[in-house]
Amino acid sequence: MSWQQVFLVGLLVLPALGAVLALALPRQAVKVGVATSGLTLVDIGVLLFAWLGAKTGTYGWFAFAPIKPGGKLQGLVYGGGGCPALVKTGPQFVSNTDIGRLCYGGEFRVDAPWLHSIGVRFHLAITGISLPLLVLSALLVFLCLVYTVSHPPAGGRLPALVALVLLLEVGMMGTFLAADLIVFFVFFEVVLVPMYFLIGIWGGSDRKQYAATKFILYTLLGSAFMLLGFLGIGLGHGSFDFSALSGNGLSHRTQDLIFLSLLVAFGIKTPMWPLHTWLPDAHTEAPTIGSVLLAGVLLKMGTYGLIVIALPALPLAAHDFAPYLGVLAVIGIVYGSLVCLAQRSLKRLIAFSSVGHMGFVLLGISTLTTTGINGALIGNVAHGLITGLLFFLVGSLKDRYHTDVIDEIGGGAQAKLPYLGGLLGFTAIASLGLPGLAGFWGEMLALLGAYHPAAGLNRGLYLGLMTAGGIGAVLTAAYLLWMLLRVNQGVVPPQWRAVRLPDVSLVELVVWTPLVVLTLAIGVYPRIVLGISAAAVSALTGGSP
Amino acid sequence: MIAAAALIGHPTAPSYASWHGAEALFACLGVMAVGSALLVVTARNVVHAALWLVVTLGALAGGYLLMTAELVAWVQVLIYIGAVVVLLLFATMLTRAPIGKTLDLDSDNKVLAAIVGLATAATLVFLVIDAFKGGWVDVQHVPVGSAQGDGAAVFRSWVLPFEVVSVLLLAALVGAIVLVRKPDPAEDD
Amino acid sequence: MTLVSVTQSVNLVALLPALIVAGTALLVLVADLFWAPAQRWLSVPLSLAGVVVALVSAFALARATPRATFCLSPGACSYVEDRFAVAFQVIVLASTVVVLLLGRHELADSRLPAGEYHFLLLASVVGALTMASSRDLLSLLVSLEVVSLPAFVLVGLRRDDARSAEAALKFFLISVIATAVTLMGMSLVYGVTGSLQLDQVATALSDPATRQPVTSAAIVLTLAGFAFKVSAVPFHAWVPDTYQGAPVPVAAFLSVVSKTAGFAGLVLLLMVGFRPYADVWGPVLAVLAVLTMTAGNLVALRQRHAVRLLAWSSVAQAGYILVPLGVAASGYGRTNALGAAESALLVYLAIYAAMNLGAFACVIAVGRRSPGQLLGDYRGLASRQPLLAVVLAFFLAALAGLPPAVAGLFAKLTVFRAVIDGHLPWLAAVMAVNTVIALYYYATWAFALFGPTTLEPAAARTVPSFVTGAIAVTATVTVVLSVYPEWVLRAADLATRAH
Amino acid sequence: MSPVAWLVPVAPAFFAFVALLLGRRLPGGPAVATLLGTVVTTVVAIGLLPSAMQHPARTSIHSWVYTPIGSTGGAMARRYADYAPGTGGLTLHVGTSVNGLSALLAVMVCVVSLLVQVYSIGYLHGDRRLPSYFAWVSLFTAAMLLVVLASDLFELYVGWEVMGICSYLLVGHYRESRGAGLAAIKAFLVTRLGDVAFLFGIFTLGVGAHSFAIADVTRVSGLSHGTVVAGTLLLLGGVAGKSAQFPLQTWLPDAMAGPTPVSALIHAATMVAAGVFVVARLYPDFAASPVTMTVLALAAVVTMLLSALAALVQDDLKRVLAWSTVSQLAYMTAGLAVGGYQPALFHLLNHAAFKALLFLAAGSVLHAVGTNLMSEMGGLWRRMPLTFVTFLVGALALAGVPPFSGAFSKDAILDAARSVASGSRAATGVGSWVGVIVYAAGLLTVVLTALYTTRMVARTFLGPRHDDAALDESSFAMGAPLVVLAVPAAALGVLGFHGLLPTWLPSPVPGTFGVAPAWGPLLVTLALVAVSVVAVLLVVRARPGQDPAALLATPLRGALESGLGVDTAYRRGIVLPVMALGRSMLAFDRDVVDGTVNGAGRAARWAGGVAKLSQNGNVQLYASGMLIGAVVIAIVVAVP
Amino acid sequence: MHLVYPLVVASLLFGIGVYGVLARRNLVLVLMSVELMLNAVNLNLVAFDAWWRDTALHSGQVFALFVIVIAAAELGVGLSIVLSVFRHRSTVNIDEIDQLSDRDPVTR
Repeated sequence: MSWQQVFLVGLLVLPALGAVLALALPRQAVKVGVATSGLTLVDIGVLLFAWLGAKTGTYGWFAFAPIKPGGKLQGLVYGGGGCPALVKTGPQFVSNTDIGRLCYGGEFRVDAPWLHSIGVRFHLAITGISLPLLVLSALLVFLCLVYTVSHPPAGGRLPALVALVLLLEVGMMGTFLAADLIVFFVFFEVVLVPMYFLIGIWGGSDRKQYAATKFILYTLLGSAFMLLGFLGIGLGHGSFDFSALSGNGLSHRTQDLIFLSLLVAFGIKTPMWPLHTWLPDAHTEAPTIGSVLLAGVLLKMGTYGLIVIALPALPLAAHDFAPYLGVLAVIGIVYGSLVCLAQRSLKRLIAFSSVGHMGFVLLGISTLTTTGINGALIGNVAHGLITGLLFFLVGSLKDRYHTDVIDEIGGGAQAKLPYLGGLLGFTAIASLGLPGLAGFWGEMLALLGAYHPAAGLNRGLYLGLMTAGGIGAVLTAAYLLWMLLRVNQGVVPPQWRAVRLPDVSLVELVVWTPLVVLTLAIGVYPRIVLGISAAAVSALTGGSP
Repeated sequence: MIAAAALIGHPTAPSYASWHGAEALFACLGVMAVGSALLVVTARNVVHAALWLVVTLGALAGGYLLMTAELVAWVQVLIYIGAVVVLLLFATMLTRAPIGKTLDLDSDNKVLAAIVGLATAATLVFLVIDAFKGGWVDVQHVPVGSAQGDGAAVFRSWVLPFEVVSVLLLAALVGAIVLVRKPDPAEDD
Repeated sequence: MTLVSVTQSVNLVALLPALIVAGTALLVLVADLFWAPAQRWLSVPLSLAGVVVALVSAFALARATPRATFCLSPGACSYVEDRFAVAFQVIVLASTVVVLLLGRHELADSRLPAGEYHFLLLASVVGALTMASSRDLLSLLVSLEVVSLPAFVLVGLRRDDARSAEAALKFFLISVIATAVTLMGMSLVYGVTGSLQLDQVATALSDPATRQPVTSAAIVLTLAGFAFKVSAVPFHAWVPDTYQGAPVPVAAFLSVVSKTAGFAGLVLLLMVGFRPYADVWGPVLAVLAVLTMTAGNLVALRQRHAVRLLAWSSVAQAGYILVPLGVAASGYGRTNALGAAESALLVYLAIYAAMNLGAFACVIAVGRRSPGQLLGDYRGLASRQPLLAVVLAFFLAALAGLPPAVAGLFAKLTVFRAVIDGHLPWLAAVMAVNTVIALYYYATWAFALFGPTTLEPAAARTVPSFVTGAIAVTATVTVVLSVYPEWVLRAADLATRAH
Repeated sequence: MSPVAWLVPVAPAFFAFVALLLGRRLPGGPAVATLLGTVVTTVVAIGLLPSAMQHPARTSIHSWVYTPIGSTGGAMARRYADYAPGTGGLTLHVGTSVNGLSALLAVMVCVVSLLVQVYSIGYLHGDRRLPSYFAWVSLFTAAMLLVVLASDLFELYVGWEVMGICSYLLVGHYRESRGAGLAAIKAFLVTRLGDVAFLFGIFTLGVGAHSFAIADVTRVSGLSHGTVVAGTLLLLGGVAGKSAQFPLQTWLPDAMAGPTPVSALIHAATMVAAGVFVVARLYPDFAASPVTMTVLALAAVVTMLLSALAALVQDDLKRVLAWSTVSQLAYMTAGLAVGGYQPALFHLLNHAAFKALLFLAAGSVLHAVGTNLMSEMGGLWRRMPLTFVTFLVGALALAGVPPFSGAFSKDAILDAARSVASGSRAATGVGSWVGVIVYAAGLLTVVLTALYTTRMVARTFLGPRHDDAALDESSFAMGAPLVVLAVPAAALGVLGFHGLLPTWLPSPVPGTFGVAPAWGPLLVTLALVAVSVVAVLLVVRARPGQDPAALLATPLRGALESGLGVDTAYRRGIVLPVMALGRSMLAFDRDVVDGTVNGAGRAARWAGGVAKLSQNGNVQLYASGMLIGAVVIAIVVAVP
Repeated sequence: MHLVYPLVVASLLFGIGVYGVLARRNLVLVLMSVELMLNAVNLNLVAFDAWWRDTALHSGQVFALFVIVIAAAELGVGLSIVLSVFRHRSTVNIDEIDQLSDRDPVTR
């Protein structure tokens, strides 16, 4: 086992170990949680820099100076090794489609036999597409656990909470690491149970069990269809391995059928309109850290799966369904914004805003272009940071005001809580996709992708989608600013004047600062994400625009 | 008609219009069996029903004999008529069922039962006629199912079910006893 | 005519597992007569010993070449101890071990007669064992009866409880009627094929001339008794009432051992005897599977009684297990697809045995505190008996097919895989929706365990050691299969290559 | 200096954050930090001038970083492919480009911003939210400088939008006021609506040119005509939004809810100028699309007349200035549309100077009087002589009275329009009828401008005092910027002579009109101005203390005051329907979309309840079911 | 003899048995009806045995014998169950034995 592999497996082992330890040492549970999730973060950090180092500056974050062409491409995708033929031949490799496939090679990979009888291997790999999401997941879990130090959710039972969050981390890491359909599926499922209990036990109101049940049933429905799709792919390809995903061996009709089931599966998770209604309830009821992880990481699993599995495995169907996906995505954008305009509860508002934001991500994917998918990826990361932060902030507001109904807060939050209000303002502005902050790039690239969709797609339709998406962006700004007006601005209403509300605490500051900084950093310098992902995406799309 | 049967090479069946003696006899037995069976399920008196059952079973035993299944026929008489019906009568007594004529021996399920029963009978009749309408049992040439013949078959070919059935019988014995016996106070350990 | 020529030659080694269990049954029955009341619980270890030895012998047989005995001719044997049979027997025997462990305290609590209880239980197991090895209709039928008949008595063994008797009655009546239907079917099959040997039946059925309405009808009628055993809709209605009325260990036995026997018979009939008619019974099984899982899950949604819930859940699970057999409906007709289907059935059955018994074991453990077995009694179990709550939740997750109990997930996965391989996407979709419905009741139950308690905290009553043992065994098996399901996958693969 | 040009936008941005985070702890307050940043920037910007002036037509580009985002497909330019292997070459590319135009504008922005900040120290003395105020002002400046110096369209867009959000934040500075908040939202949303079109314009041009570098995009030969037309038309959306042109002009008057120095910043040097700047920066593209330019000209005509009329009747001093800004911007866009590249930019510079001056002076008045309403002012010239004098300078420049700056640039624009009207070929290809319309509207607007300017001065500073409360002239911090600004406001007109401007701002497109005073026409406009001024003064004298606008019919006044109802139309036509749609969508989501989900759940439960009915305990029913099942299945399979 | 004669008789008997099982209230009568069904099967088996001239195995007749034995055993256990039920409920009316069901407790 190379050291990279040790670190890679560590991403799963560390939180799992932490979960066990947290249960074994109930008094120190939170500390154990912070420590192990911190170690996991360090772990992925080491891998991140090793990965960047392996790319010797041709790719990655730091390219200030012109670079001579002819750098070794295969080294770019997976830090050494890999399948150069695949990348080199790019467009030619994929015959009648312009979707290629990812290359799963290199040192950042673990491939062990597992279920020989049905051809499943325990195959984990880091790719340019998964790396940003891995880092995001590790970071958010760590921050959530740190947040728990001073803000344990009502409901007690901290050891169980910490263990569940760490279990959640195992699932998230595993999902993004998986390079085998079945392994992916298993980890995808691992996430469900902890989140179910997180919402159901530590949730907010008497509707929490309803929300939790809705969450788990809805997502399980998706998972079941996902499994069917995976089996169809695996049996068609003769292998469940990601590197075999090519569309070979599946008839056009079969591809369509499978894509449809995967679209439902990933669409539910994303969530794609009209499969989104579990989300507002789950978010409204979930404890703060639950909402953060739900929005920050869980939703990304859907779009990630769509990108790394559905597109390469079902290229013909992807072309067939891309316009529908695009239309649903845009409906999600506009619809989410409109609903937000009329929303009374802050948490629900942000939940619906996720529908809109993920709509941009889906729109990016639906263009089947490098640009659009790059946009989807950076949109994923940005949404994770920004909406995660928004949920933190709204959770804190709710802690203080004991309500998240906008009219009950009644405005003046920024006067009452200058720092909290200021952060809310910042984050809302980031969320509306202001250029220079992280949220912009995803939206912009998705729209740019739609301006120039992949060959064979109906350009007229996509121009319409782009326009509608643009209007959605305006509406997004409208509801966020309208929310700020009613929450942050104005004078402090009488009922709150006499109440003393604490402003941002140290722990909160510590937790939120990384998110703010990253939002700014990615906004100013999107290469932080795109530098990692672009080569992989390019390989995936086979050089399609 | 099932083609495989033709391989055995029995003569082509004569038309249904020409009755042989065996057929006439079987027809009588059949009518008797079916008729008394109908009375079994319609009788308003449990004991009468049991007696009609005896008639049915007896008629069937006759039918078995006609088809040269001697052992089966005798076992039918001995076990069924001798043991089973007696057992049923005992049970009737023990459960203090009304011995006399009663009106409420039938449940509310009667109509449904009639429909299902008719459907079952009709389906089966249709199916067997459809499949075996040309079948001819050559009663004269069929080897006799004597005690020796059947016994040999059992011990030569059907030892396994025979052995397993012994477990069954023992279990039935033990089971019947244990159920009827009152709980032993000593078991309250 | 010498004795040798009159009787069949018997290969006793092939019969070893069944013989050992049968011997143990007799031994227990006899020993019980000599034991003082205080010693009667010794039946448990004695039976356990016998079953474990039988299990070992079964494993040993699995390694050897298949043995056939009770042969009419070299090719046509009534009893074949191949890997397929051993696979079912291992499931049966291993499950019996757990059931025996579960019964230890029930004997005292419900004042069951120990000797008879164990004798009947083991007698039923003998039927299950011979079922898997039988290769003719008569033996299958007799085995079926041997499984059922002691079970009637076992169900009714709580003699001071009216519901126990009622449960036994319902079980008995439905069973007898189902058997009669099966017999009608078998008689017609015999009429069509002229044989009771499965191989010869199959040969005869391959003849296109047998393609008659009566043949198809005969085949489906034959399945009735087995469908009853596996509790397939519409032969399922006895299940909830019987499980509820029976002593809980007996319900566990019915839901696993007896059901396994039913599946063994079903698979043998369909895959061996009626294989040429796969296009006929395939759709029937597919529809039955759909009905079974849907009805089971829907009614389970409305249950308040833990055992009844498990009963309906086991109906639903039976539906999932039937699904692979429905693959024959696709008309895809690939031999390897049917083989994969059979393998999937075995995998599901094995994992189902472990997880369902585990759930029953937990229910028994809880039932000692709240015999009412209402789901409300489970609220806040975690605050009283955290470990038990976690384990029960684990088993429920397994039944639902959710991580961390990956075993249950893999059980479903193999079934799905078989269906997709058999090109029946609609069946897979129905099952997918069903898993979601099922999740509702499993999840709400599991969730209640961790909710606030409604019972006032009483002195913690420990779980009896034997029940703990049963839980430990099932949990260990489920966990091991969660980490490395390959073992059971491989075993099922080997088993289905036997024929 | 151009290699360090990146400091120009970065320094104020950096110090904005310093002010925001450390504002209160800095000795001397947050203004120290932002002033430091602005000074640094100003120095660097001025440092850029000499070399830029030497070769004003040459754009020196310095790129720092490239981010691969994808590819435009097809035969793309490989220019940046080296930097983004594997992506096909579509990159985001961050850098600076300096030429005469950008250097000059950068200096203008820096100077105005510097003065506004100095002024704000006095104006906002005692305000509780100084750190954020100065931070946003500084960030605003940085964003505008980024727009000015950007070398890539996306980079430009970043600055463009950041300006939008800064305007939102600054307009909404008085957070307690709901009106300010609404005005801020309106400012942002209206401009954003235009910006979406702007973004799509960027897509069109960038994808068409296979590069988003401005240098590539402005190489028109590489673009198809359709692309250019579509791209520039879309860009116009953003221009109209930012520069408050018809039909997106409505946000600007409301934006007066912000602090007055902010108005000065927005109206003079930053946001509104950005629209005009972009047209100038991408002039090769715009000039290649007569359609776009015609549209621009027509929008400008409507805007200049409508807003001048609106300015005529306002009672709020700042709103008069706001409408006048809109009107003056329309001059610039009209100038650009008819090929008056240099005149328009000349007017941009002049306007920056005199409008900043006017706003700051007006702020000085408001600060002292405590009200925006001219009806409560009057006779202030005695109390605030410095303010009066400087304001008067600005007003004269605005009204176009020589030798003050505005006169020359406005006249140059009219001259260009007249040339087109009289048959000269416009570099932008617009027809001569466009020139006619622009010229006519321009002349009319000259009159209107003179009218409202005179009215404004008269109502504020002349006539009787309303009350005799003691009023003090503004502090040094506020007074000094007025004096400093008065100089360019008065004297920038000289640039029009001696051919300075043509040298500094060479047109990127051949055949544009230059700036050379044409005395004949100048006299005509001068006469118009003089008549107008005198007329107003006469009216004022005849009816002391009364509003000359009262001569207009009341309904007309009302209509003009509200900007001819455009606002109401938007409210009724867009805002209210959208909100109603939102509410109905919410109900739809709850009842239909989620209703389906919950309905499915309820249906399952209901089905379970129905199925449960058969489990009634009667074993005969069970047996019936079983036998029926068996028979039915048998029949089904038996029937072939 | 025509094969269909015994087969038709058996079918009718089976149908009558089915009716009896479903229609009779008294448990003993239900059991009698079950016997009718089983006897119908036996008639089939014997008839087929004769038809196939299954001399070597006598499968049909042997099967019939086993059915008789099984029926007897079942009946023994069945009657003891009936007695057990009777002991608790003092009735053998099948529709009164419905304590175990899915009916809601409220409606009972």
